[in-house]
Amino acid sequence: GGQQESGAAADDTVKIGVSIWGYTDALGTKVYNFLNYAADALDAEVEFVATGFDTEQTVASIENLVASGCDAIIVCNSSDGVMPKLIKICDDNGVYLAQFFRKIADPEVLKIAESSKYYIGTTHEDEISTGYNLGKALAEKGVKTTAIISWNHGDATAEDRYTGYKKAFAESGIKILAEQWEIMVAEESAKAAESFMAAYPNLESIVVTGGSGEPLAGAVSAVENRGMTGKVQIVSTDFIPTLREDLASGRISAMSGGHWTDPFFSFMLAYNTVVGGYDADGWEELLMDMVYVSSAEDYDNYDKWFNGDVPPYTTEEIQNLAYTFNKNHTIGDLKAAAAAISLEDVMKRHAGMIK
Amino acid sequence: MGKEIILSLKGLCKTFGPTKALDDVSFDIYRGEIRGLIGENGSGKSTAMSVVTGIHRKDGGEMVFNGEEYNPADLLSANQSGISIIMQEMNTIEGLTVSENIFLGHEKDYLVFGFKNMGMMNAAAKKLLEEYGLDEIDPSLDIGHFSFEERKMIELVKAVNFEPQLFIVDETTTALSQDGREKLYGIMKRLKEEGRSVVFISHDLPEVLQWCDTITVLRDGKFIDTVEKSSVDEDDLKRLMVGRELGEKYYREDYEKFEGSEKVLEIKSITIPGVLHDISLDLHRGEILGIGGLTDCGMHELGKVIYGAEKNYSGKVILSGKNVEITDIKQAIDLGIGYVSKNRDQEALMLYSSIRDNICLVCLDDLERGIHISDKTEKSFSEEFSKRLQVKMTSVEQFISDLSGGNKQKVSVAKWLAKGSDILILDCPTRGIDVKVKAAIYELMEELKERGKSIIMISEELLELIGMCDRIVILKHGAISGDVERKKDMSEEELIDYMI
Amino acid sequence: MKELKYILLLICVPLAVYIVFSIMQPENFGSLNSILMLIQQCLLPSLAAFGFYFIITMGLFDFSIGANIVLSGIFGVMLSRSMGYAGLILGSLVCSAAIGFLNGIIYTRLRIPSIIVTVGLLMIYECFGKFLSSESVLSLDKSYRMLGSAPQNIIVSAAAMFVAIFLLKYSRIGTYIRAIGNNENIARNMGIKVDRYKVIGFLICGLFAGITAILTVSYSSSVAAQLRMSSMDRNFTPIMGCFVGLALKKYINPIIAIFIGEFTISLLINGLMTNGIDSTLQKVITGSFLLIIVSFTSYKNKARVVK
Amino acid sequence: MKELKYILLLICVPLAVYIVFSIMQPENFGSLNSILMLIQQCLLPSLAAFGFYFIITMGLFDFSIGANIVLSGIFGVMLSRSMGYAGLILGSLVCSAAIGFLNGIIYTRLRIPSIIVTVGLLMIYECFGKFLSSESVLSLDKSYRMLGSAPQNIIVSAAAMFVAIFLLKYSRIGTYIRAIGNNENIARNMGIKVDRYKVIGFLICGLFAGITAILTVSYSSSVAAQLRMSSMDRNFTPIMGCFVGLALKKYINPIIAIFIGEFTISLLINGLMTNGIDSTLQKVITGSFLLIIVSFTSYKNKARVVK
Ligand SMILES: Nc1ncnc2c1ncn2[C@@H]1O[C@H](COP(=O)(O)OP(=O)(O)OP(=O)(O)O)[C@@H](O)[C@H]1O
Ligand SMILES: Nc1ncnc2c1ncn2[C@@H]1O[C@H](COP(=O)(O)OP(=O)(O)OP(=O)(O)O)[C@@H](O)[C@H]1O
Ligand SMILES: [Mg+2]
Ligand SMILES: [Mg+2]
Repeated sequence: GGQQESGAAADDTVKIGVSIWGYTDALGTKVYNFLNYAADALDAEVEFVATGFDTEQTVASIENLVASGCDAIIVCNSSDGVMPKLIKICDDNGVYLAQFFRKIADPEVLKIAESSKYYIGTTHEDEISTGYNLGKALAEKGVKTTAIISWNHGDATAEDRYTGYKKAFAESGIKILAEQWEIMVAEESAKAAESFMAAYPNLESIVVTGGSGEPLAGAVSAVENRGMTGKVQIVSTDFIPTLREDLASGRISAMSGGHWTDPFFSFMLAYNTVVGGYDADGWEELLMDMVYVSSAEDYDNYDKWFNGDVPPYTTEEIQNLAYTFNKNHTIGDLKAAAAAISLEDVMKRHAGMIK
Repeated sequence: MGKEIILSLKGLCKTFGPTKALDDVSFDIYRGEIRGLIGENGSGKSTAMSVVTGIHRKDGGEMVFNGEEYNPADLLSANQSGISIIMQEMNTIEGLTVSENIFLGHEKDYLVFGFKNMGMMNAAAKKLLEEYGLDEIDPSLDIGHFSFEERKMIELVKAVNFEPQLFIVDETTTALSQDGREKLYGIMKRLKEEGRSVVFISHDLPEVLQWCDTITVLRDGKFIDTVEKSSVDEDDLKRLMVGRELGEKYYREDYEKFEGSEKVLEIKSITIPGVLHDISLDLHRGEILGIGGLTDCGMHELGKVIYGAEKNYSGKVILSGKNVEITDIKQAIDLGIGYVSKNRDQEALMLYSSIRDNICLVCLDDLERGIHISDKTEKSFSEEFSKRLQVKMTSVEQFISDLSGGNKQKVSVAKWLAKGSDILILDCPTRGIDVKVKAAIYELMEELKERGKSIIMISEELLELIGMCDRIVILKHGAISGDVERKKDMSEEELIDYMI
Repeated sequence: MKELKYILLLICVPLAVYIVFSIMQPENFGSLNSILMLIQQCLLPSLAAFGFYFIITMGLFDFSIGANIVLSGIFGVMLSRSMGYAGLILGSLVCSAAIGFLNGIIYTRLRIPSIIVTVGLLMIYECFGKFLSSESVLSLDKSYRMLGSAPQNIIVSAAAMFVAIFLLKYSRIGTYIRAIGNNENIARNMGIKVDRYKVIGFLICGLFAGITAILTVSYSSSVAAQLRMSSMDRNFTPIMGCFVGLALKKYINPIIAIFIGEFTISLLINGLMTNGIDSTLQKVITGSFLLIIVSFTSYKNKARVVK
Repeated sequence: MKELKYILLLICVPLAVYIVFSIMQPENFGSLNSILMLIQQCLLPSLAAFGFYFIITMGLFDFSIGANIVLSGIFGVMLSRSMGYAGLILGSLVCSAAIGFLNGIIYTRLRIPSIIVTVGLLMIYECFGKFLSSESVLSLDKSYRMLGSAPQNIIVSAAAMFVAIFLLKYSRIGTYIRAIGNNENIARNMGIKVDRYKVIGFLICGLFAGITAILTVSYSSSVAAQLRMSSMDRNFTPIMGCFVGLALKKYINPIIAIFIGEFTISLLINGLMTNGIDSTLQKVITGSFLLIIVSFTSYKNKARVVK
């Protein structure tokens, strides 16, 4: 690739643009802080632009980041369909582009991405495995029936998790009694859960596939209001503030989440490509798994090792993943690091650093 | 006159819900005549003519125009058949230019490759307007720039422009100044001379007698008679309209000089730049004060100032007893001032609301118990007052929109009776109202006077001012030009001198 | 008897919906228990609709109800943390009243169509909610959720319904608001301070949204900020209910009509859900169903307040 | 000269916005290049606004424009796969015209307020889009994206603008639509087929949404179904532009005013973005800015078509 003339040489600081839905919400803030921490560690610059997941805004954000002199951009794109446009802008301007929290599902779009010189890859979670693991967790608790509350049909993440759950349920002989999609807010979810319980007295569990915590809270509340806590078990994804208490009291049985380090790996991918550490011609898919918790103790550990004063990757560890500091570093190392990240991984690496 | 029939109505019927607006109406109109069409309010005149012009569809009967069965789908097709109308209400559209209004529905004459050629249209409109002496109207301007009267004249030009065989004028003259009326009469005369026909609807019987050749009378949706002008006088017409002898009494019959009792209202140096100039007047207890003049002399605005509905004026309106200045409507109402607007439908009555709601709206203070307003009280309260004014209605729950003009007017007045206002401002209280309702309103005014209420009567009709008022003030160009006391032998001429 | 016809309609439509689904799903639909549940579920949109009715009667619109519910809910939950029930209730009500008042003031001052004002402001309210709730989901402490379940929620709603009926029919405010809806100019000529009563209308609308917010957060025990106009979605069911009320106002008390309308919607959605109908399709069916009902009952004349 | 004042306003406000941001961000804002980009960005909402203006002039509302853009876009992209440009263009236009027509027919038949009809129908259109595009995102083949970039997009938009001006001012349709907007009853009395012209208005509105759809999918090279009223978000900028047009219609051609209004909005958003303002806040600022502009220019009289 032509990384040398694309800006890194012009002035010595590498500048990475981040096109994100927003960076004032809980998840966005974590990403914002951690990427700034990483940029400090590497003496790089980082610029955020919020898009609100709006397609036209996403396009505009890339145009703007390019204009403000970024060497590479990482984007949480609103949809697959916008990618060809983003790739074109980046190709035209010689700026690298990586995704985070996303993968390209559409085969046509994928073809375009593959043929682009400046598209360098993505980091995303294995969502099928998320659903599958949580489904299995339910089976382990002896559940025989379930109902599913989910958000949009057609949303790749929701569909993948759904697929994973179905696979686990099929293997374990769990019967899906009902499902309701397009639930985004708490009281809609509470209504659905209530209706499920009213219609199916033999309901033993409810799956909330996701949706940033609100649907989960509604379902938990409905189950609690009916005095069914523990009798109707709940599993879901995306950690919520009250998770510890919910796990302790049995309102929630198992949960996956804590994957906010995802953009960090895309950031490193972009950084290393800009500084010439990786071969820019191809593209890379970095897979990472979520953190699973099914007890208050699990959650305490997560809180301690991920959210404490020491971030999941320290300055030295970050520098060790950067070609500028470690000429032996390869893309294989980064991929391994992404795949490895988990509660156990952090506990091992940081043993002794945290009381 | 060769009596060739141009339009023949046979057994025409039309009902609006429970109202039989037209009940088996049959009469003929002849070529080359001016036909008067009279009748009480709600007798079906407008309805008959709107059926003829396609605005409403008839329920039964038939029409023959120029010897052929005639059944217009809408106004446009009536125009095309050769019938045009100036309607009672305003019928020009703001937001369109004068020329767009004039040629509305007839654009195809001005389309060039699908483009509306505005230049051509404006020129044609200009020419037309000049023909009728309306040189000062620029046809490319939005019609909203022009006054009610100018807009009526534009409508007139538009209606005559189709070279109609039959031209209908529905109660337009009350909206026009003397000058405008003369133009209208001129046009009617010209059309007649060209062998066309005119239907002229008016409540002003002398006017009807002066201009019409024959006169058709409707009553309660039924055809009563068609008479030759030469064979009747005003009283005959009244009798035909009402269906019985009218009592002798019409206007007040007392002519004693009004003894200045206590002052109730002082109007001090009211000025609205360009409209009113330094008007000062006093109103006394039990007095009927008349204010007259030409339509645009400022008298209507003066009424609004007194009622607190006008904001941009200098000077003061002071309620003498309490010595407070009136500055807004709510305060005026609370202090016992009532106002019957000249524009009933636009300013006084909620059309799509019941009689009860309309009457009770201003009287909530009296109906409220704590913060509660009971249904029953409202109902009996509104019934009491609508019955006192003999409103013709099915119940107080009937919507105002279903009442005829005269009955609407009664509700408009009943409201203030119910409120118990001490001072009533009546702006053209008998506008477009038939003789019977007129008499009732005059009677009510007298009764109120006797009970010590004070009335400011604003009117364009000099005869009723002379007939009813203790004192008449004439405005001219916004200033007081005449001030006369009640006397027996006052003549219209005397007042007209002050007006112009 | 026209009245009778419409009253029958209001009874028969929900009954028909009930019977159809009961036949289709005799086991899982329509137990007494679940009817009770449905009644509780339809309280929330009904309450919002009661308030909205005061606005729509004047021919105005308020699209910020959803955002009001969210923001007031967030405010209430946050205050409940320090002040318990008082914080929850007062917090929500004060916030919702403030929003209603602001809507009214800005509408009457700027003289821009109410649709535009409230859509503009709803974005601001949504953002405000976001700023307030830095955490993604705020949950209401367990000890303050009493109002979310029967019979408390039913009692609160019944009281609110009573207040709405009283205000609308038997108070000066209601009379004036109806007069303004009929003809603003005439109302003004009759000495009604039109702008003041418009503000009052918005205030009432806001307060009912506040009550809705309290019950909503108590019911679902949590609330989260919504952005990019997604709070609009919450307006739809209340608006639909209002149109049922408007359509029938000549024949029966609109507040009661609204409640029955909302109940029918809940019944329908629940039935569709129990029958495993896709949620997208559910919305389509509900939407069409309501359009049809409203158009049947709609009283077709010039008196319509909304074009 | 009132005209002059308003024309000056229309020139000065964008200029002021430009100058302010140029001073704040001399390096990243306002190059000739980026102005050109902005002009292109504001074409999309302008086109939608042109069509919407025909509706709002009659005092009606169409909230389904966003859903129309999405559905027509989906339709066009799908047809482009078999029929190339012809499929894209005809597919979008036919679909959008059908939607406009349906809106109009249902509105005039059912006699329910247009807001409700279009909100109800937009849900159906959204769902329909979802059914059509079983894949989550449809992307437009690279070889059919010509209309998305300059100068083609500018040419198409200029042509559409010309058509809008012509229809509104120099055609019978425009005259009748304006007449209906000013006084429906008189227009009816004058023999104008009011319902027919309302349908035509909706049809025109739909067609402009179709043109917007073509340019939108060509610009962003893809389209995805939107659900739960999220397509409403797309209505906001066009509606705002329309209000600028309405506010100024007495003084300058409303279509031109709309375009300048939309350009100013784009300028503002871009400036805010360059200054690192959060996108939510961007909307708030833009919204407030427009409310203020509209309220300043709003011509305060009874002739307002929308309450
Ligand atoms: N559109 C309508 N809907 C319902 N009732 C109507 C309508 N138009 C007229 N009416 C009723 O039909 C009757 C006849 O009305 P019409 O307008 O023909 O009377 P008119 O003779 O013109 O009276 P006026 O002298 O007051 O103008 C009245 O009772 C009136 O209330
Ligand atoms: N239900 C109704 N719907 C529409 N218009 C109606 C209705 N009822 C009455 N009208 C209108 O009122 C008129 C009938 O009343 P009428 O002719 O008595 O009016 P009016 O006000 O007395 O006229 P004027 O006072 O100018 O002589 C009709 O011409 C019609 O336009
Ligand atoms: Mg008449
Ligand atoms: Mg009349």
